[in-house]
Amino acid sequence: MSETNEMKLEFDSRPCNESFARVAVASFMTQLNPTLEEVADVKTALSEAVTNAIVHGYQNEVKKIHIECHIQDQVLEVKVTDYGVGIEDVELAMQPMYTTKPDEERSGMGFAFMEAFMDELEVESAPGKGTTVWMKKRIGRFERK
Amino acid sequence: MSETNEMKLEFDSRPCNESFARVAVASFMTQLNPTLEEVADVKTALSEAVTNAIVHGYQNEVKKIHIECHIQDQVLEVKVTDYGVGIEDVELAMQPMYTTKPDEERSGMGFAFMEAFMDELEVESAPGKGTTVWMKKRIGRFERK
Amino acid sequence: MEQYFEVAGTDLFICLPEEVDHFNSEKIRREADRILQSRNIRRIIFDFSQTQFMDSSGIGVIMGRYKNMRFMGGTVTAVHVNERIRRILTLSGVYKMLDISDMR
Amino acid sequence: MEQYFEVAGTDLFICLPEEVDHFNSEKIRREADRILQSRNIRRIIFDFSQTQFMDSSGIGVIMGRYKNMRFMGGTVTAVHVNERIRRILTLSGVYKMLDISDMR
Ligand SMILES: Nc1ncnc2c1ncn2[C@@H]1O[C@H](COP(=O)(O)OP(=O)(O)O)[C@@H](O)[C@H]1O
Ligand SMILES: Nc1ncnc2c1ncn2[C@@H]1O[C@H](COP(=O)(O)OP(=O)(O)O)[C@@H](O)[C@H]1O
Repeated sequence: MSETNEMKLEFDSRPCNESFARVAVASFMTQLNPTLEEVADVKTALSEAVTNAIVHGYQNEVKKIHIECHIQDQVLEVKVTDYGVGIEDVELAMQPMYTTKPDEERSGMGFAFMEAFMDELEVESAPGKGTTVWMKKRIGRFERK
Repeated sequence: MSETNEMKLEFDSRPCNESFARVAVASFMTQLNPTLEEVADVKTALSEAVTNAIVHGYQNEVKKIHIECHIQDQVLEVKVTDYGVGIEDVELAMQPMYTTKPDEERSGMGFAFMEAFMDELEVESAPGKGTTVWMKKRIGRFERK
Repeated sequence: MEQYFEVAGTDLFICLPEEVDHFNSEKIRREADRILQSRNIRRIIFDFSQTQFMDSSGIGVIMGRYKNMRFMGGTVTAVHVNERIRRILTLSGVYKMLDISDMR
Repeated sequence: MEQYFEVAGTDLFICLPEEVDHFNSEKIRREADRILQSRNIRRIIFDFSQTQFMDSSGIGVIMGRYKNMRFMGGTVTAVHVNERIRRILTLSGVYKMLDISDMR
């Protein structure tokens, strides 16, 4: 199919909504007839971005997180936005093992996981304004029965 | 919990998104610890409202459907909005068996199901402007183990 | 398992999908009508054993097939109807038009 | 089945929940640390048999417990690790810190 399909999701930055966000995106992408592995990849990457918005972006305050999904030609694009504290140095933040919250047992592997499980990743951020994570993945690259 | 939780969903009025909308709302309400019966009730009512937006509101054209969910004190509120053709006579439309699309095999039971499966139902509509269906249900009325 | 259609003699057996909503109903309706037009069917049997979810679009499909069958002097039966589906069928009134048995 | 914690001698057995995300990780961390403070634990065994999903928050929990145990001269083991979880553990590097066995 070369038709597009879109959805937008806005929800409170509560940890109890992390699972909901994963389920919603996973359900939306089923129309691409993904493998279980592909669904797990997207859920993991999404979970990282949403957790970052809650923990870092909004510093555990309850504000709104925005997700946008776009499907076209077997390609899924996902955008996760918060209007929180933003990131001073994006390149540094994206280094594996780099974290500003070791005390909360963040592993610093969030961006590394997003990169590993999606095909493309872009991060746009401005201190005091917020952060947008944009990810892309082609679904169904491999032939399936 | 007397804390609130909210989510908004916006998606294309494609029939393939009906299932996605049900899954998203069902997943959002899990924090209320609902019975399987309560989840099924909400899914059915939501499915009726979303189908109506697609079939009647937008007459099968692809536009945007909006869902808002609000949780507080074990009460779930769901609002489904389309900016489609609207309803001339809401009271008439809500009569069981009344349908303007018998040719498409609509049964005229949509509003009747929403009333049966939710505690409260309100419909606001203006011809040429669109329709909002507002529904409410208390979850966990009965003691559970 | 997916939905499927099977003709045995003058019986049309329709195994309904997991979710009988507006999206799936259109497909069931199309396929059923194709078969009804090309074969001599006297009875339709809806099998709900796979069905987890049904809304009023499913009622529309059943009512539509009932009208077809009545017109041709046939009947409509429902099998493997669980509590939830039974409630939906009762609420909508199509219960009265069907032969229903919990087990096949 | 829910997550649970079990102490047997100097072993702390942690059966992880279905989803080891940020939301659930906080609870696991709290309960594990409560037990580590009150009991003499020499080994933590993470059981992944229920776990369908884990993200980097889960890695944080494992690394945190590993640091605790190292400090006290103990070890950390992972059991019932499926392909997906193994990939997550490998990617993050915590693989090297753990004794891993597919079966208990
Ligand atoms: N949405 C965000 N808002 C502000 N800062 C962020 C955001 N996402 C990531 N960061 C910063 O980037 C760092 C690295 O992120 P990440 O790789 O996900 O690891 P972790 O979340 O484990 O710290 C974080 O510690 C934080 O300083
Ligand atoms: N969102 C909507 N926009 C416009 N008209 C609507 C909408 N929802 C319902 N209606 C009108 O109300 C009628 C009754 O709706 P309903 O009880 O759901 O039965 P059905 O969908 O089977 O027709 C519809 O046939 C239609 O004319």
